[in-house]
Amino acid sequence: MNPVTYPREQCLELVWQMLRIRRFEEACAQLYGEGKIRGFLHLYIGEEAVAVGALPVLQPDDAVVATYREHAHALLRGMPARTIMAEMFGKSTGCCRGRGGSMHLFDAATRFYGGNAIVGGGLPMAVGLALADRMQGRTRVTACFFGDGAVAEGVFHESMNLAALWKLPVMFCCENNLYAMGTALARSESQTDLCIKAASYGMPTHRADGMDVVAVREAALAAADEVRAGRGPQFVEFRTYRYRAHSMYDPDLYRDKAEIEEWKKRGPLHSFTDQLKRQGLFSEADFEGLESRAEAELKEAIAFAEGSAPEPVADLYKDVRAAEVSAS
Amino acid sequence: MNPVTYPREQCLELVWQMLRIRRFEEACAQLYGEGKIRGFLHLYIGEEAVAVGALPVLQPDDAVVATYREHAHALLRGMPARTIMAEMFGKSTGCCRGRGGSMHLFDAATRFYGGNAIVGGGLPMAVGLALADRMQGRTRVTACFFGDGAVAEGVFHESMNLAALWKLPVMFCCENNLYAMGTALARSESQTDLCIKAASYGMPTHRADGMDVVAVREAALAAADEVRAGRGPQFVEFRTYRYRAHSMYDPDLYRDKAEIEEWKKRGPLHSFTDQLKRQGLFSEADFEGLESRAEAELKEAIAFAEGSAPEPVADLYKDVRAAEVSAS
Amino acid sequence: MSPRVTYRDAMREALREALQRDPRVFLMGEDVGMYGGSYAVSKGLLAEFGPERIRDTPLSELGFVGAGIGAALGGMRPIVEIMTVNFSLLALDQLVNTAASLRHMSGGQFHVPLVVRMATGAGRQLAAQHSHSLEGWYAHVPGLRVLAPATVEDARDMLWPALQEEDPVIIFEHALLYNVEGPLEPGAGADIRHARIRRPGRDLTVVTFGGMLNPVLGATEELARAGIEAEVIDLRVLRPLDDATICASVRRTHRVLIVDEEWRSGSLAAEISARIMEQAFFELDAPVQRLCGAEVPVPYARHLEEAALPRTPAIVEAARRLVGVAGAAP
Amino acid sequence: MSPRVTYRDAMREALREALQRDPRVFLMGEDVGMYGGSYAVSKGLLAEFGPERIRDTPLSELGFVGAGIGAALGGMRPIVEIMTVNFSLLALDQLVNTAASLRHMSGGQFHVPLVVRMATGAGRQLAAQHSHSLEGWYAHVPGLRVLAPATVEDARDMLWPALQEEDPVIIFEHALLYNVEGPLEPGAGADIRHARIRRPGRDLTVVTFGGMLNPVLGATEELARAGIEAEVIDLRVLRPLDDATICASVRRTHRVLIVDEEWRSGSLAAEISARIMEQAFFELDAPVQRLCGAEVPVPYARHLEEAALPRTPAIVEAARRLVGVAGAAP
Ligand SMILES: Cc1ncc(C[n+]2csc(CCOP(=O)(O)OP(=O)(O)O)c2C)c(N)n1
Ligand SMILES: Cc1ncc(C[n+]2csc(CCOP(=O)(O)OP(=O)(O)O)c2C)c(N)n1
Ligand SMILES: [Mg+2]
Ligand SMILES: [Mg+2]
Repeated sequence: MNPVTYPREQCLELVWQMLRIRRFEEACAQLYGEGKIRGFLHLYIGEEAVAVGALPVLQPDDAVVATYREHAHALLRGMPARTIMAEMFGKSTGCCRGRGGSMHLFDAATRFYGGNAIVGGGLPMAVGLALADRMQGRTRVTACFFGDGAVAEGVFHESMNLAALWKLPVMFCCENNLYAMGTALARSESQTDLCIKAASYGMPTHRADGMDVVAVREAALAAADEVRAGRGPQFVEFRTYRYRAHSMYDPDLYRDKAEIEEWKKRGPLHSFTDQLKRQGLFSEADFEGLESRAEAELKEAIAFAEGSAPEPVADLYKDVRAAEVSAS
Repeated sequence: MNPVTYPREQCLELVWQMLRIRRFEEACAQLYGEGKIRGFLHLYIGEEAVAVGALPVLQPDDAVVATYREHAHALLRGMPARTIMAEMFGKSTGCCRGRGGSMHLFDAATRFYGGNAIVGGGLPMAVGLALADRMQGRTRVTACFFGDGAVAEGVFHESMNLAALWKLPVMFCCENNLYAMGTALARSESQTDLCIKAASYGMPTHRADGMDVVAVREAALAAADEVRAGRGPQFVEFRTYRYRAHSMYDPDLYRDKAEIEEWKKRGPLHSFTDQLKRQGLFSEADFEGLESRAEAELKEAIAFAEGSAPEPVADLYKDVRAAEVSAS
Repeated sequence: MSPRVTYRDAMREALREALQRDPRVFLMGEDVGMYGGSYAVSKGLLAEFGPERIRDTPLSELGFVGAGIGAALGGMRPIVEIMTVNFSLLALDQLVNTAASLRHMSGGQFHVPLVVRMATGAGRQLAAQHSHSLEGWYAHVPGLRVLAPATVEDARDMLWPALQEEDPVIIFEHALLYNVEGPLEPGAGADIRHARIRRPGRDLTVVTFGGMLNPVLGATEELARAGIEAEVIDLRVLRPLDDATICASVRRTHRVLIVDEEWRSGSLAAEISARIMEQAFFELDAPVQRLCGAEVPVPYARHLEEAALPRTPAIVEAARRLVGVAGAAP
Repeated sequence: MSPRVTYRDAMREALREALQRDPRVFLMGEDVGMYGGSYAVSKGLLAEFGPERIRDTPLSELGFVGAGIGAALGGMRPIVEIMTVNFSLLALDQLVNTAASLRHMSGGQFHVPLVVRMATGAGRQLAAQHSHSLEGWYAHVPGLRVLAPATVEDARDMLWPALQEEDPVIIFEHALLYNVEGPLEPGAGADIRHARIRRPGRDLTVVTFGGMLNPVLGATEELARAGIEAEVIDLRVLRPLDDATICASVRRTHRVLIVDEEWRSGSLAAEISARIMEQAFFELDAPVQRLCGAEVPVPYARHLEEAALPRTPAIVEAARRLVGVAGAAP
């Protein structure tokens, strides 16, 4: 890793976010084992640098569209851990009042548009959000996160073309963790260089080592600046890796243990803190401080979720459509 | 146009095919006016060199997948004009016994798989036909024709990737006539060089002037040879132009008359015959001979269609599925 | 006397008015601009409102429907045109998995005020890939409101209230209606909640919608000449169904024929029959009958296509048979 | 005694047997190979049959379903797996506009012997984008045959006859069934034409299919203890429906409850009710009732999801109410 030139405060913040996400995800795994969280659960462990580097370059009124592997994005967008945890516990205090679960986190306050469990499903939504901004004369960015697997979907193609054709303010963030469930990129794409694919729409591309939080942040900043400057959509590829199985159902038989170990050596959290330590910007004490902060946050979130009431069954039919108003 | 080096016989055949298609299409327009042909009717006038150059490079056991603008392809594949005409008259002697009409010509005998009125709908079918050939150890080519408009569809992206990923024997033939209905290519694609798009799948590309029947033929030959040699799918772009409106419903308000006239100057039929005449390979008498041959073919086809019986209404439910067999 | 205009012109008027009244409204779809709309509905609007608001799209049904969803989330009121219901299959994922689900899935935080218009139905010899009627599929999906304007007035008047909805609305325009002329009161206004009785009658109820309304009304004239007075219900709103209007009519006539161009099995007609079963069984003097499209991919040849569709003679015949059925023991 | 195996294992056995018996058969879909199938149905088959015949695809539902159609036309007998019915919406265009239409549209020249398998249904807290039941939509489409194996035997035995069809067959596997164990006679063989009476009874008929069969059977035990003998019909084949078996039962019991996990409006249950109306109205002592899924996008939280689905207590309650209804005047 290259020497870090950020001020210490900022470095600490980056470590903090990566650490809290890591701990959050570990807790989710545990709670899943205990049957508190159910359904499909996709963890972000190993990929933290991507969201932590990319999300904070956005402004509060920018929009974010993500996937079913989106706890980190929700946290970074500013959603409280407790409402996310409560959501996964299926409680009325969850961000979606228990209707969404892990794959469908949403938050209107921070313009966090989910939480989409259809691979590629968020891409055209991002295009439309950006179109609305353009038509209403607002300079906002819509950041759209998706995996390498989504690139094979037709809707990727259609969305990239629409965004590029109409020069819309979208930042397409591809979290390339090299696998879509059990399918390695090379078994899914004839062209594995995803920037080449994006460039075929005439879209500017950026690439960053997704295990290096600083590199991610710089690439995201550059891309977001371009978008904000009105230079149309940008594509950013982050090469990363998930340490855990695809979901809690996945026996993970398709990857070499050696490959996983190799990537773990490049872990985003320790490689960054190691570098900071070498530069004298970070100490064990700092780490311990952040650990207890993460623990406190989690404890509070879990207690909140545990203690919350379930949504009344009587409200099952609520929010299918708007409550009927008088006559139109 | 460059000097033609083909033997006279072959040149005459190319003229003949272009002429008979032109006359066939003109007759269709007329019969549509008379109410004999109905529904949607898409003419190939102006684009004849593409099909005439490309189709004959195929072998009898190769497969062809086309679009709703496919009369020429059907004729070149060897389907008799009479069964096509009868189909458009909605008669029982039509190739599909009147069920398909102009947009849905099919012929099992010549492996002509239609005739698809969903833009892009034929592409994955071509991929599957090629897959079947590969799995059964056959060296056959599947030629898939589609327009520039189809390139925007997600299914184009998915099909190109599948074919390239699995190295399947497909020849993708893009008939780029610069418009999809009223939408010019530049208003539909952020990248208007379609070969660049195809290349982004790692697929070899070829390009030919679609108004020059010899150039088309040479490009198609090269591409088909590559496919047959097992070097995977190939993409061929033919730049061409339709002289008529998109369909008989289209008022054609979106194109400059001057643009149409400009392209007409490069008309595939007369530019080829002019060149042949300059080389002394073709005479007015030749032309007249072909004209009367075309007229005779058409006359016979129309008479056949007129004289044929309609499909009995009692057979409406036939061929929804195979007739029920005993027990399985 | 009110002026007569075509359904196409009425729909165009509705679009124009919506574009004028609300700057958030825009129209997006394949060839809605330069071409003027594949059924010429939006002809002239590009010149009037410009390419931002009359937005031609590439051939990317899934993409631009999804973009419509996003634009709705972003504060616009998009009207997305899909050329034909057959092509809407390419966009169903976005419509069902996102547009219809988002409000519930997000616990009420997000909603999608999107209007999708599409042509539907057969009768123009366009064959199997351009002639389906899948209204019933859309009417199956919670989160959607589904409209089927069958008259010139409804073509003009249903769009604006649809745009006032906070959630997605699907509007089906039967392709055979575009050229139909009818009277048009200025600014009549329409509700998008209720079915309407288009003709009162005492002997049987005929429930129908969209492209079948006119053949049904044609049949009732013939029936009237034979002394059979049919009450005709035009559903107008296919989801949610207006059970009250249907059942009130059943209580008057005790016999029901449903005419629906869709394939019979799993048609909207089935749902209506099932509801009458549940809500008015003891009012029935005879089993509810359905007259639907033949269960075949719609064929091209005119005589085959006509044979596949419910047409006036078949409607008359079905109504006569229904009225001829002996009532249940009193 | 016959060995007990899971539905998942039975389905895998069926796949293995088909792959062994017919070299034209291959399995294609997302993660069917290296991963072993998202529901582990095809686990181990890659090692046995190799990557050509156990073919992992990119995430391209429309593309690989279309490729399946092409491969079927090219002489293969593809089995295409779509992970979940929700994702099948992405492929509907190819299934409806091509696979189901091609034979008719081509005047009988081409046909598509394609088998598509997909998981369906709720009950695993997978929320709105992974829990739909759209069997009724597929059952609406002429040209398709639609199967819903609900037992371990049917899981094993319906695939082979499906592969013998000359035209497309859709197989729905309810996600809750994969872990269910049941007895399995070796090579019993199954027809894919008829519904089956899973339990005889005289007091009412319960018509159901797929994932609802077990809750229904559970309910009948409880009902039996209360002296109510329900006859249970497992449809098995959702298109074409086996009207004869249903109506014969109606003639015995005169009361019908249909249990269907789908959203109620426009469900397959509606079609069955409508058919009974048409074919056995005068046999009915009470209106046919439907018990269906709540018309909401399926929510995540367990208690909400359970409340949205027809479960044994509700089935018992509906059956009791139905039997309590006074008969029509004799
Ligand atoms: C349209 C669709 N197809 C298939 C799936 C099942 N599925 C869920 S996640 C996933 C893998 C996606 O991989 P990728 O896009 O690389 O994201 P990652 O999980 O690696 O973050 C698949 C196939 C789905 N949810 N949606
Ligand atoms: C999926 C789909 N969307 C839209 C249409 C309507 N449509 C028919 S032809 C056409 C234009 C296609 O253009 P192109 O692919 O360039 O072929 P061309 O007509 O120019 O030969 C359109 C939009 C359709 N048939 N199918
Ligand atoms: Mg991935
Ligand atoms: Mg074109």
